[in-house]
This record gives sequence, structure tokens and C-alpha cells, in this order.
Amino acid sequence: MSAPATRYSATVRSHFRSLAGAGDLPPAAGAAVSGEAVALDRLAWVRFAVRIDAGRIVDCRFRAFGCPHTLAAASLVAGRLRGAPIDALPAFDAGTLACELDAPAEKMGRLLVVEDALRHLLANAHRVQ
Amino acid sequence: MSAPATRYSATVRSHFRSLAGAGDLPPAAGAAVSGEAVALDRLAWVRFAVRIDAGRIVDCRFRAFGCPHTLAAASLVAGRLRGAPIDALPAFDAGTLACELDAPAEKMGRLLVVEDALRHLLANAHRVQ
Amino acid sequence: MARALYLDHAATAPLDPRVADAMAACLADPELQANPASAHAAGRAAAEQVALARGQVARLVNASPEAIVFTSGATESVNLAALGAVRACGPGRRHVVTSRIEHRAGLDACRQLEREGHEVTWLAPGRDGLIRAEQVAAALREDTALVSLMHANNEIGTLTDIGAVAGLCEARGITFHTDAAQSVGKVAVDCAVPGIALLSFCAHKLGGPKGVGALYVRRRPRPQVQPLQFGGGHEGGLRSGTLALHQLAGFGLACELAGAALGEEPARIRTLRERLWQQLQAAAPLWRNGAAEPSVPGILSVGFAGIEGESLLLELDGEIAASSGAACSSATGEPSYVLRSLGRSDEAIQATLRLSLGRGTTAQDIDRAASVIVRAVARLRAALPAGALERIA
Amino acid sequence: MARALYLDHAATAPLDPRVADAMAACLADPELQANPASAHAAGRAAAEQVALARGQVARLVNASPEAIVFTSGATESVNLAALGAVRACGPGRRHVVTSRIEHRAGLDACRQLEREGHEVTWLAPGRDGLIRAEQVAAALREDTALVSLMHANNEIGTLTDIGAVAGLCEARGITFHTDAAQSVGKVAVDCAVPGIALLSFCAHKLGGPKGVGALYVRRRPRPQVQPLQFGGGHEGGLRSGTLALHQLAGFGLACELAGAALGEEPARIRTLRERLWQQLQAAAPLWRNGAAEPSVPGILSVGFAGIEGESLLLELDGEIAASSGAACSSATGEPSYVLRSLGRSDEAIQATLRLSLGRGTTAQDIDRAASVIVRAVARLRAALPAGALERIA
Ligand SMILES: Cc1ncc(COP(=O)(O)O)c(C=O)c1O
Ligand SMILES: Cc1ncc(COP(=O)(O)O)c(C=O)c1O
Repeated sequence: MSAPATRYSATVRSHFRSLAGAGDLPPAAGAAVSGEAVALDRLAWVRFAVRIDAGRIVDCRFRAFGCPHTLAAASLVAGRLRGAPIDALPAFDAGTLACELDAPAEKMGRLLVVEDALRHLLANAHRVQ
Repeated sequence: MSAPATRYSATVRSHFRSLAGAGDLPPAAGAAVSGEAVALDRLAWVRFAVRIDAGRIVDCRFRAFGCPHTLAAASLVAGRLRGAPIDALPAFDAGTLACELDAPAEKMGRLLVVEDALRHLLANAHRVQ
Repeated sequence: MARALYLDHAATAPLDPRVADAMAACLADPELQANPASAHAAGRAAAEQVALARGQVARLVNASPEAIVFTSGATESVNLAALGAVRACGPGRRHVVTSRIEHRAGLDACRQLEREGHEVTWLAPGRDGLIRAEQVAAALREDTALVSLMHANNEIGTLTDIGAVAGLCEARGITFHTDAAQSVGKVAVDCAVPGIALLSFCAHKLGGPKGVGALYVRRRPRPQVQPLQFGGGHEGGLRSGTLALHQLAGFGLACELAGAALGEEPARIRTLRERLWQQLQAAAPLWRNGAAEPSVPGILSVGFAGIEGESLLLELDGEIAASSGAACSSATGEPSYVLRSLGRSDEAIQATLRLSLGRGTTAQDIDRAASVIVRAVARLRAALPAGALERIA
Repeated sequence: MARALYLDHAATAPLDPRVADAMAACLADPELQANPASAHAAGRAAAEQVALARGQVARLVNASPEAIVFTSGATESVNLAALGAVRACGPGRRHVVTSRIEHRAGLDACRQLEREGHEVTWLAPGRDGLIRAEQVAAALREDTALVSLMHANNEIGTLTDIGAVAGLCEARGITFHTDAAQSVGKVAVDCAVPGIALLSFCAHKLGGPKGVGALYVRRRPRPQVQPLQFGGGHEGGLRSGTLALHQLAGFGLACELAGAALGEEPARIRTLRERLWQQLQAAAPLWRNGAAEPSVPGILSVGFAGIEGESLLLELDGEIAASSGAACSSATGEPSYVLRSLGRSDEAIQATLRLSLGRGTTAQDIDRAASVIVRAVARLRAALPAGALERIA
């Protein structure tokens, strides 16, 4: 009568529990840039927003609709972006996210949405630069 | 894995337990007469033997192969014949036996064998008279 | 961690402790270990207990004990009824009427009948989840072999007017089967209603053990039914296999207890369900799947705008045990075809929670459940991108 | 009245008290009440216990857990195997090979296949009760879909050389099924023997609960099997229906215990059986049905000249619980077709007693049983008409 038991890694559980980085950017110095990707058929919708100041991402927030892996991936990415120099950003794609989150194969489609949102963010950020 | 539970009346159980009257006639005064009926397809084989003296059945014994109802019927008949005057014998047929023993309908075929053995006995007894 | 609040009684109800005790006693009794089919004293003792249980089960649905065929559960009962009744029909009757919202057992049995060359009319419910007798009347044909419609739906709790449907079938000499797994023991179910030929139910939805069920098979006229499994000829030849006395004893007692509770319990549960629905208004925008009435008392299917079902379940994990609309109806986890046939979008379906109440549910439980769910929904919504609340509904 | 000595283990074995305890604990545990198919924590806890039981069951027959499909008993397993494998075959393969001495489940399933238009070759045993691999070889055809032969016969205990038969089937790509309900847990049974595609067994013959069994379904190559009952898609789609954890837990533990006893127990039981046979010589003239070996250890089928079976059972009632040759093989009570196909007369068949030993049987029990039987036979024979001893044999 229910979904197959999906197991969640400690990383997923901890990000999901805190949803650290969820919300909007507080007002501050620097340029605000965002990137978003939606795929409702995959039940994923992710939006990143960063504030850039002096060549560095000084803040990063996300908003997301999605499964625990999607939310955890967005939260994880937001945390890693925060403080990173814009020309030496940590590299993320769906594969590395799946690996870090110990996500099952059927979650790849959703993690690709996170990857897409990030890609759009970076493209916008480089345009701002 | 087994036969349907056939229930046995107290009369059947008591005759079956004692098998009173089973065996051969002991030597004594008077004429020995017997009657027998066999129906192996019905798993019944009954033989009565009586000793007749002075117009009276002074002893009666039976031998039988058969189910508890068959054995009980033979034993019951033997007991009733013992001591009966030859011209006023108790009347028995399969129906009265079934009734006295509270036997289920499927046992009628076997009780008919008891009736037959008794009939042969009586025919022989009248011939001896 | 405290035990999660169990609101998944429609998936399975916890075993009634009195039933557990009776079963344990039966399992431990050296006098009750024989095969009820054996002729010796031990077998007869077991057979007597079987007869007792059969009487208890029969009584709950107002049937004679001889009309009860014991099975391994409602899945088997439903298959025996649907496959069995249709396969037993001559080639002249090749048509079956059922609905799109049957339990997977009924659905998949009828799909199998299609593969075997039968023609199936799949009735669609209204947006309220109800299948109406007029739809059945319109679907009946000269060559209709079987009408099979569930009594209470397991996902949304709505009730079909089986009396009306049975009457239609009775008038035309058509075999009518109803899957009453979700209604027996929850509301009054009466097999003597004219036209009910076959009725399926099981123990584990009403406080009894899993792995045992029953099919009511009307005595006069007796519908033709081809067995699913053949063998020693137990259960009037319809269902061979050694009877499991402890299972039947548990089923019997559970039926007796459920029957005794039918006076008060339905109203109590219905009140609790509506209290839950009221309290969940704090999580608006939300919607209810299926008509509030007619329904069995204990099932509430509710959808929350902007919510992803898996995340909601993880939010509730350890707090509330309930089923998700994303995967209510199968062991494999597909979106609910029941909600889909009510016209819901896939997004709305996956945002659905089926909360099902039972004998142990208290008002306190309901209040706690509502506050936990409202808090969980709020937390997830707080992270939504702008516009998502409107689009996922 | 003291309890009768139970010598009817082939009908059903008493539940092992350790299994009864484990099942009672499972029934009473509030943590284990959920549906194992549910995604919430309670459901996952139940699913973990199911996995544990599956492992225990698999280990006893040297199978991988994924190859075990849980059923409601051996009757269902045998039907699922025989009906399922043949129905799943294309129209090109319409031939089935089985024997006249299968359990009623196998026999009646194959009769059903005949009704469905399949052709069945019914192998007859020798007077020793054995079906030989050469007979199977001679019966195989181009269009043979299935060979289904039991491992141990339930009435006479003789064993078929299933390794040889499986090898023949393997070589020809034919699905081989064996009904091992009477051998699993009694002798070593190994599903990894090349050619075994399907193997049926159940819990209640080996100290587990009634109402649960298993079908081993080889993984590679996986035989095509059409389910008997359709639904949520449990058990790899082969057997839908809510899993009954307490039943599976009991089955699992019973398998583990039976496996642990396989070292010593078979020899002990076999020795007791032969001791019984020796002591029964005091009731000569008598005969033994089926070869003494190869056999499962616990079954002795013996006939007594001049004896009427029902009277013998009543003589023994309250003293010994055993099965009669008059009605070994059905719930309806017909003379044994197994003994008939060994060439026995109907008179000899009805004069037969099946005495089956089990874990609880002691040497003392055997001595008591023998003396009770010898006395009973003597008492009935004392009343026989002259000539009856010779004619009823
Ligand atoms: C309406 C309905 N029918 C059939 C079933 C199947 O019952 P069981 O689990 O006893 O096979 C269920 C429950 O799963 C149900 O809710
Ligand atoms: C050889 C054999 N096969 C099948 C069965 C049927 O088993 P169950 O009673 O579990 O359905 C039995 C026992 O009754 C048996 O001895």
C-alpha cells in the first residue's frame, strides 16, 4: 500500500532536517544573481540566489520543491557556494551530487534539475561579472 | 488427509468395546444352526450361529468382519436372539438396526448384510425345526 | 523516539491484543495441533474450532456458515470471485463490468480476464469518487457474466450503493461480486441483500491476522466458480489446502469483536475524521479526495498544495505512519490510478496523504496528528520557489 | 484420558513450541503490526523481518532469498507451479508429465490442465511405489511443457530420484517442478541441483504454522509462471497479497530449526520407524506399502490382513492418532489412489494404516504404539468369520 522504502543517507537527512540556506537573500552589499530550473514532471523545481561581492560569493540561498534528495542537494550546493571565489567555484554535477548524497539511481533525473539551476546561476553570474 | 469424522452412538461404542457374543458356540445340548452373509465390496461379512433347544434359542454367537456399526449390529442381534422362543423371535431389519444404533444413512448397505445373515439363519432354523 | 502515531489502518490494522492472545493460546495448545481434516480425535477437536470460527465470521456479514469459504486474504478472495466466476461461465457470457477504482486485486484480475479474451467495461467514477447504479445499468449486456464493484474504496473511503447494483444484477440473473475488504467490520454489511452472489473480505483490516480472508458464496442460487487452486477438495471444493486453525480462530474472534463494536464505533471514528479534516484547514490550500459521504468512517484522503509527497512522508517519518497518494495502491509504487480517475493531476496525486483511523485512534491522537502535519506542510512550503504553491495542486 | 500418541506427522506436524513462542511474540509486538509493503518506519521494520524469514527459508533448501515466493501452503505452491508454468507456455507446448501418485494438489491441478486442453502423461509407479527416471525419459516429447513429480510421497514415504529427472529436463530445456512438501526438513533438499526450476513446500509439515508455504522459482533461467492471483505485484509479481509476518517468521524459524536437526534427526527417526515395523510383525499377516528405501525417514504404511479400517481406527481412537488408507488423500474420504496404483486391492487399501513419526516421537512411543496396534488387530481378528483373514489382504 505504499512506496518502496527509500533509504536516506545521513547527509540527506541532516540537510533535509535543517534545510540550511533555504529562503531569500537578506539585503547586503554586492550584486544579487539567481538561477532556476523547473521540471514538474520530475517533481523538481530549484532556484539558487547568490550575492557577489569583490569576486566572491558572499551569500547563497535556495528555494526548492522536491523530494528529500532534491532539497538536500540544493542545500548542500548553497552551503558550498557560500564564500567561494567566483573564478574557482566548486564543480558540481548530478553525478557528484548523487555520490555525495548516496542517492539511488532513480534520483538522477531530479539531481539534474539541481545541476541545471546551478548552471543557469553560474551563467548569469558570469554575465554580471 | 483422513476420513470424515464419523460419530458413533453410545450403543455402537458399547457393543464395539465388548463385542459381546463374538466367537463360537460352546458345546451344549440342542441343535446348532448358522446363517452367513458376505459382501466384501461393502466391507461386511457376518455369520450368526445359534443353539436351539426345546423351541428356544438357548445361545447365539456371531463372527463378523466390518465397520463398527456392522460389528455392533451383529452383537446387538446376537444378544436379543439369546433366550428368544423360536416362534416369537424379535423382528430385525436394516432399518430397525440403523434406528437402534443411530447409524448414518451411508451405513445402510452394511446393515443389510447383517439383515441377510439373520434371514439365512432363520431360514435354516425353520428348516431344522 | 516515541512510536509513530499509526494512521494507516486501511493498509492494515494492528492486531487486536485479545485476538493476539487467542491466537497465541491456540498455537500453544497441544490439543489443537492436528489437521482439521483428520478423522482422529485430535483432528475432530481442530475441526470443531474451525466450525466455531466459521460461525463467527459468517455472523458478521449475516451469512450462513456454509456460505463462507476461507482463503488466504482478500486478494485471493477477489481473484477467486472474479477469475473463478467468469472462467466458470460458458463461452456465451464473455462480458464483465467493473470500475477503474477497484483495489489492484480486482483491477489486475479483470486485466487478466481481458488477456483471456473477455471484454471488460471499466466504469469511471465521478469527481466525487462514486460509481453509480445507473452507470452499471447502462453497461449491462446480454452476455454479461459478472459485475464486480468494491463496496468501500481503500484510498478515499467512498461507498458504492451495492444494494442498488445487486438489485440490478438480481433482476437480470447476473453474478454480482463486491470487494468489501474495507467495509466489513467498519459499517454493517449484509450478504442477504438480494443479488449479492459473492463478497470478499479479510481479517487484517478489522483487527485480525494477516494472511486469512473469506469469500462469501451464496448458497441459493449458487454461482458457478472455478477454483484458483485444486487439491483435496476442502471448502466445498472451492479452495483446497490445509486449514490454519490459529488464523481462522483469530479471524473469527476479530469478527466477533468488530461486530460488537459496530454500534458505537463508526460514529466515533467518523467524528474523529471530521475533526481531523477541520484541524487540517490550518494547512490550506488543501483539498479532500472523494465525497465526504457516503463513506466508511475511517478514511481521509487529503492533498496539500505545493507539497512533494516523498518529502512530506520523510517529514512525518517517526511521527505519523500514513500512506502516500504517490504509492497507495501497489507494492511497486506508481501514482494512484484511483486519484487519477477522479481527475486529479499527477502533481496533486503525489501531494496526497491517506490518513486512516482505527479502533485505537483517540481524539488526542487526532489533535497531535493535525498539528504535526500542519507544521510539516508549513516548513516545506517555507522553502518553495515563488509560484510553486499555485502550480502544484 | 491421556492424550493419544500422535503418529500423523505427515498430515501435519505439531507446531514446534519455540516457533509458537516466536509467533506469539510477533503477534504481540506493537512494532511489528504494519504492512510490510508500507514505506513508513513501521512498515520497514516489518519488511526487515520478512527479509530475515525469507533468508531462513531459502537456506534450508540452498536457494537464494530472491528465489523464494511465499504462498499460503504447499497446495497453492504446487498449483502455482503446475498451472502457472503450463498456462504461461505458448500453444506449442501442450504436454505435461506427472504421476498417478502425486498429492491431490498436483493430481487435481494436472486434471485441470487436461480440462484446459493440455495432454497429460500419467506415469504409474512400480509395485514398490517408485517412479523411475527412465519412465520420465520415455515420456518426454518435443512439446513437453512441464514435468511435475513429487519428491517424497505423502502416503508411503518413497523418494523419487529428482536429481536424475531434473538432469533429463535440464538437457531438454523442459521446466521441472517437484512437490517437496514431505521431504524438505526431513532429508537434505538442494534447489541448486541442475534442472530444478520449481520446488514446492510448506511450513506445517516441518514444525511451522499451517497456512504458509513457499515456491522456489529458479532465477536463471527463470521459468515463465502465470500467477494464480493478481494484485499489488508482491513477491516479484508472482503472488500478490499482503504478507503475514507472523506466519513467515514462524516458517523461517521452523526452517532454521529443521535445518539444524538434519544432522542427527533423520537417522533417529528412520531407526524408530524400522523398530516399529519389526514390532508390528507380531500382528502378522501384514504387509508394507512401498519400498522401505529410498524413503523419507518418518513414514510407514502398513496393511493388516483381515482388518476393516474404520474399526481399526475406532480401536485406536484416543490411543493413537494416525491416518487410514481408506481416506489418506482427500478431505472427502475415498480409498487411496496411491495404494491402488501400487496394485493393492480395495480390501487391502482399507486395511492400511499410515503411521508417521516426527521430532517428538520417542522409542517409548514406538513401543507403546506397536503394542496398542498389535492388541487392537488381535481383538478384531478374534471376531472374524473363518476364511476372512485370507480373503482380506
Ligand atoms: C479494497 C481491498 N481489496 C483487497 C485488498 C487485499 O487484501 P489482502 O491484503 O488481504 O490480500 C485490500 C487491502 O490490501 C483492499 O483494501
Ligand atoms: C506431498 C504434499 N503436497 C502438498 C501438500 C499440501 O500442503 P498444504 O496443506 O500446505 O496445502 C501436502 C500435505 O497436505 C503434501 O503431503
